[in-house]
Amino acid sequence: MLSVHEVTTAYQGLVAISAVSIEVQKGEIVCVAGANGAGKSTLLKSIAGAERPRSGTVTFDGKRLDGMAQHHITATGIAYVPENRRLFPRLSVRDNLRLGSYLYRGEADREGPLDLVFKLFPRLSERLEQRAETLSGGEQQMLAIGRALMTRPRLLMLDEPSQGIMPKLVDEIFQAVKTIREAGMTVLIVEQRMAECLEIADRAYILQTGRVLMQGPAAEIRGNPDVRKAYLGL
Amino acid sequence: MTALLETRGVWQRFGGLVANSDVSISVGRGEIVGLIGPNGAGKSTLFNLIAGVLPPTQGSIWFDGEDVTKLPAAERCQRGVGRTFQVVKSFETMTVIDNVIVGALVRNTVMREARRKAHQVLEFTGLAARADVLASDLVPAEKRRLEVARALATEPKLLLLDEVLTGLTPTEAQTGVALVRKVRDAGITVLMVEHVMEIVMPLVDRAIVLDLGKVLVEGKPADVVRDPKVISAYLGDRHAVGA
Amino acid sequence: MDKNFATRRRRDLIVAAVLAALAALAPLFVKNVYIQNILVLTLMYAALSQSWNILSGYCGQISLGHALYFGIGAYTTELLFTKFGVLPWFGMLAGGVIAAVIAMGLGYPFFRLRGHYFVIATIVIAEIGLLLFQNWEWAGAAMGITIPVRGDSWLKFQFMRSKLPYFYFALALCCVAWFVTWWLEDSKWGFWWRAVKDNPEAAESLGVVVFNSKMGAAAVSAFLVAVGGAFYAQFLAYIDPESVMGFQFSLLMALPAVLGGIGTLWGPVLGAAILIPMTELTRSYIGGSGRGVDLIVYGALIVAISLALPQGLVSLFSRSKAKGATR
Amino acid sequence: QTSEVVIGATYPLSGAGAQVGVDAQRAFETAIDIINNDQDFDLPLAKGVGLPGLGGAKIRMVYADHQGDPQKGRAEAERLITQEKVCAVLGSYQSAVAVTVSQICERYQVPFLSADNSSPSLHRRGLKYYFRASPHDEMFSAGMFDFLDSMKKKGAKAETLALFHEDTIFGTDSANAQTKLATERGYKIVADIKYRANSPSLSAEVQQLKAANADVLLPSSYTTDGILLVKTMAELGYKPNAILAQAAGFSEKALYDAVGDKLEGAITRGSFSLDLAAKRPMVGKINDLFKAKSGKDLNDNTSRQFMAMIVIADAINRAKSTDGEKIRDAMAATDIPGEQTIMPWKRVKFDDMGQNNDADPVLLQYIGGKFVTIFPSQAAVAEAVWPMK
Amino acid sequence: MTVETIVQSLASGLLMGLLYGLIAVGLALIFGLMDVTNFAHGEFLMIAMYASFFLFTFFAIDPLLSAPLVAAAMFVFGAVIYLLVVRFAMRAKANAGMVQIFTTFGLAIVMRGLAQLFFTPDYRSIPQSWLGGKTISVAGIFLPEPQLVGALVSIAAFAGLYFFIHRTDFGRALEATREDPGAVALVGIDKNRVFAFGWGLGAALVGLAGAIMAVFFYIYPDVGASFALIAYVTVALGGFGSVFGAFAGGIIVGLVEAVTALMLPPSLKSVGIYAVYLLVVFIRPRGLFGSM
Ligand SMILES: Nc1ncnc2c1ncn2[C@@H]1O[C@H](COP(=O)(O)OP(=O)(O)OP(=O)(O)O)[C@@H](O)[C@H]1O
Ligand SMILES: Nc1ncnc2c1ncn2[C@@H]1O[C@H](COP(=O)(O)OP(=O)(O)OP(=O)(O)O)[C@@H](O)[C@H]1O
Ligand SMILES: [Mg+2]
Ligand SMILES: [Mg+2]
Repeated sequence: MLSVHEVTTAYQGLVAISAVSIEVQKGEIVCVAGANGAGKSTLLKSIAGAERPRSGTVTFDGKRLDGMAQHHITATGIAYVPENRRLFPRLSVRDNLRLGSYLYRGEADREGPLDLVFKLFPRLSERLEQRAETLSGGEQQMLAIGRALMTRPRLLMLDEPSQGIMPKLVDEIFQAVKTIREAGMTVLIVEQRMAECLEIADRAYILQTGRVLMQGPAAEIRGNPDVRKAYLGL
Repeated sequence: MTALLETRGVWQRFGGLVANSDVSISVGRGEIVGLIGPNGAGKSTLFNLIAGVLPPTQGSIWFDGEDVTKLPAAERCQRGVGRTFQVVKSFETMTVIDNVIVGALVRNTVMREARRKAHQVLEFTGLAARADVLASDLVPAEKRRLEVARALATEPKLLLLDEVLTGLTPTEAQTGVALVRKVRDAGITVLMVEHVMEIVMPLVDRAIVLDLGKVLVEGKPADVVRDPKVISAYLGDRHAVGA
Repeated sequence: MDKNFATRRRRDLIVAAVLAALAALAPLFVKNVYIQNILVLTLMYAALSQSWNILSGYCGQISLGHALYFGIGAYTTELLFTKFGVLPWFGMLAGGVIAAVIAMGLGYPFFRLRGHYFVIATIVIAEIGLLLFQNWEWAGAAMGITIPVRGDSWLKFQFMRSKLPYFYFALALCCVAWFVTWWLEDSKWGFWWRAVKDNPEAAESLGVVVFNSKMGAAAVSAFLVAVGGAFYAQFLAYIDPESVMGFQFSLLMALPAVLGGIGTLWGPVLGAAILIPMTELTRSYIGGSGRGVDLIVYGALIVAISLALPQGLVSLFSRSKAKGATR
Repeated sequence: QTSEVVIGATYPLSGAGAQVGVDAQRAFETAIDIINNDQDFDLPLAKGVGLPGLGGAKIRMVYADHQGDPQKGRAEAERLITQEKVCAVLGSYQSAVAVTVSQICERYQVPFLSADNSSPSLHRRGLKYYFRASPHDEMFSAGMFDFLDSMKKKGAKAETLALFHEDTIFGTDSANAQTKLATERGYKIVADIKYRANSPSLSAEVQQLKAANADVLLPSSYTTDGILLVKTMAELGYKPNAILAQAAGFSEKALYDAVGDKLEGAITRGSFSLDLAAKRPMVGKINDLFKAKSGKDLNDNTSRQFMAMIVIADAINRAKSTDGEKIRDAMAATDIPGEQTIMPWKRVKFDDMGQNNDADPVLLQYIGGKFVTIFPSQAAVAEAVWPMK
Repeated sequence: MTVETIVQSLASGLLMGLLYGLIAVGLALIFGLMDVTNFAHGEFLMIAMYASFFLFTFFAIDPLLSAPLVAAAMFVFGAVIYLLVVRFAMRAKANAGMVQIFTTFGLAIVMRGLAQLFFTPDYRSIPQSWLGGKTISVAGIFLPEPQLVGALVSIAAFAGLYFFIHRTDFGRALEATREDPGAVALVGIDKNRVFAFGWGLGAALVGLAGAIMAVFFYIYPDVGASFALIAYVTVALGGFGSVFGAFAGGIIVGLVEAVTALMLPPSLKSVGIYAVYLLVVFIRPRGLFGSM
């Protein structure tokens, strides 16, 4: 479904990822892990069009994405939840969610996915009128994922969704990811909490200093002694 | 000797929402105390009250034996309250070292000394290599470390850490944990908010759990994680098994 | 430790000294009074903009009302001189002090305001000042004040024909404003200002008293601008409200810093060096047609520089230097 | 011998006053055409080519834009003198700018001929190189009050006055002169309204005028405010008994194009009257020349600018030199009889302050879409209609 | 001072206030809601007035009729200005505010220069139009028709803008783009399209104001300067982010001006407006109804 081929992206001359290739099949949950600054976020940005790759190709359902404007990429069915969430701070929770369905504003029932969002994060339904900027850290993360779901993506990309989330909810979020997959979406997820993430993921990639260090089925990666030592803290 | 920090019956309301209700906690000198609790429990709000960003709707805050409820944030910093922000607030157009110098100036009015202090802190926090980079060019984890460095440069007696160890791989987190210990060994009291139990629990001397703005439980970490109220409100079942 | 930093500071100082020395020699080569006039104006606007930059560039409180302080400097000096015979040198200091006091007095209410609310408040207060002077009979109202020129005198700081004394004063003022900025940049105040500009809440948490920082910046900035105003009044030997307190001065103080690089040490000087000659030359050499072509050229250049170099002309220099440069 | 004489003129050529500056350029060009070419007018230098005193040298103008700013005016005057080597400077419309421009001319000993500034303070500063051929506001105001006196004598209602003036040098000077004369001659000022130039609205001001309901309204306003004043008066149902304007906007075509229908019978002072063409045909012809360039009739400003050029050229011709001091001396010796001007003046002759006291103002009344001279009697072609319709 | 004078003053002030509102409504969108500083607002008005003037002189279309045409033309003009110039001013990372101020300031100068070049600095006005010079008098109180129509258009324009911002998705997209132009792409919004439309709409509203103004005001290249500052104060007084605030701001400005002129010399009447602005923001730092 998504194929990233030899993508290199740089910030003002500084190469952040070089010749990274990954594949995501329809209906999969794929996890990308790696140390700080390994280039995980950069990889997601390059797919989502937030950064322009210097070279390489990104294909989604046979369509070339690299070079496409970011909002067009969103329209092709890729939702991206960035690390810093990027909510609309002074707009209400309701408006943030509504804007998620902006692409479907012509439709009579444009807010179909809202049920799913409220099912996943009931807290949001209690806070509809609150400004996004006054939500607690965890609530903001819920809203960011919720807003992304409102765009009715076929591929959902999450950058460290568990960051700042309480333990109970971390589990819920990973459960939510499973639910989301069951609802027919594909998920590409960047996580530091590899242990939890690998439990739900089908496959995983490990990045190190801008390159793919390792890849394979989740179970296999989890069993790898190097990984256990370096990334799972075991 | 009295506790370093005490909150006495502190309330904070935002319109109809009660973010802190009747919170009375105390932090002793040289402790590392963990402040945990569900998202939206009011932890960051309590930090804001202690640091003086907001005046509490009701109640008083005592620091180092004095009532500081009415003092503005800058004054509290001068008295020894250092804090980080959960949503990082770096000085984006300044370099890393300059960010830290701002903090160092509280106790070092001579520039040369402030600069030396800032460099020390950067060494201490492992940011020395990034000293001349603009804060805006740091990755999020580094920005959080910068928050810590800046606060440390003010030579606080009490350091409030709001989720500074998130987004780290377990290995990296261990470095962070060591850093916090080092801070405490330097004689600084630490009150920290953190959601990753694997990190907090071994680190803290004591844990306070907030829920719905109230203190739910308080005690040794090992006891707290076993508390059924904490498990149901915060940890979830998995941790109940693990603990 | 920190060699780079110390080297850079020293380098700035040496460059400034060399430039100032070269400038001081300029009159040996530039005999043409028209060009001399442009040089005086360039130096004056460089000084004004450097001063404006302290409050608006470093401390981030964008003021588009600095014409108020300029006018206060001019009026204080000339009212004291024409009404009480006080020498302009004292008037200049008095004007500076009064402006600084007013700036701090206004600071109490103003510094609570943020963003556009603050900018508009500064515009509006300068406009009120203008209207009051326009209607203040004792201060000459619309008729202004004509400064009696009675021959060359350093005491009275007035010179019939030669521009050189004005030139050297403007140069000195420019050097002072630059040096004050240079000095404050690496001081507690300089750091506080930049911190306040970037994030007041964080600054407060680090012991910075945001309000006092702003007050300090406002006082220094207003004082220097008022001295500039006093200079301008002596230079022109005639003042009226519009020609020393008009909105265009507020813009002309901000513009060099913005085009040169706001909140930087060299921005205002660089900006003034390009902008003021450009303003004067376009008007002089294409303004005579009466077709507005000079406006089109002038405006288009401002648009072009703003868009091409949003960080100001200084970014041309810092970019060529090692990347990851400090500022 | 020089084949070319360069004269400088500094005017607002961009910004709010640009219209006057641009019209001034056309007026100067008209005069230069007449001087440089052989034309059959009874004006100094019209016949023959160029300036005979300088071997037929021709005049070339250099214009400088001062944008209404005294500092820029000064810089431009200095540039004209030192760079362009002009031997005389003309200007400058705004009186504030004339202050600094004339100072510079004094320093460089180059004559400044003030074509159209009317502030009385200008010639009283002891400047040797300052000249003004046309009347200043006190003379104009005196003319206006002479007229009022004569109307009163005829039994017309003209007891109470309302002053309406902008908050600039021009407006203030004019109002001061009028206030002084009114007190001296026993008129009662029932409203003295100072307003901010180029205000977006004048309704509050007009209401006060309306409430005062004076016998005569004396506005001192430029075109923009003049248009707005008249429109607002109509909107608020205020029809003054009589309007007696201190020229400025009230002698501009643009104002009458906009609100002429509401100004039937309005009176303005002026230095110029097209009626003179009946007596002095060349006035009509020169007006045609000017109209061909600008599309407008000569008015109060452009006629004075035209004359300034003739006067300065005449002095240079007599000085037989482009030396500033010699031209100054020639200027001081100027004596052009009224018939050799296009103005209703007695003659052009400067007193020791450089002011021409023989420039009599006229009063014009706007009747049937054009101006007719109604005062003083020797120039008048019609009786004043009073009150205005 | 008679009762009649006071009533007339207040009536005139109210009408003038609605007119100030009309002039400010476009700015309320661009500056107030989109948070882009537009120092060329007065020049937009000037262009619109000229458009109205030339449509009248060459095609004898009454300003009232040509208002929609002018608005449409101004829409295109505003969008083009955004796409060609302002868009790039918004890319600045630091000091975006200053870059916007001076880019639009430069633009204002260019527009004045072009107006002088093409239209000459002559003062123009439309002498005869349907409304020009007409006035209604009720019990001795005069209400000029152009201003009355201006007031109605003003109310309609504000109501329209209010509806647009609060009831349409586009309005919400506009606010979101202001909040974080880099983030709207996450929900599939093209920020340039939204902002170009916003600028177009803002300019179209100025177009309406220009058409009404042309009926009774003079026109020349610098005419915008008379209104620019009042328009900024109106928007700020009402509060950034609030359409209703700008509307209320306009009315307050008009009334305050009228009342000040009753009490102080008229040359100081703007001092009243400025003082009220300062007073309001000292008490409420976000203006009367502002949310930002
Ligand atoms: N905006 C930027 N400007 C300059 N360099 C950047 C920028 N963003 C990232 N980098 C650099 O690119 C590299 C990769 O960063 P990236 O954010 O992709 O890492 P990451 O794996 O997501 O790390 P983290 O776990 O901290 O989120 C880092 O070395 C970082 O310094
Ligand atoms: N300024 C405000 N206005 C209104 N509500 C607020 C404001 N600040 C915080 N809140 C609300 O108060 C509650 C407590 O917020 P707080 O940020 O203290 O939570 P927290 O415990 O730090 O949560 P997290 O772990 O997610 O960061 C939240 O429900 C939040 O939405
Ligand atoms: Mg990342
Ligand atoms: Mg928090």
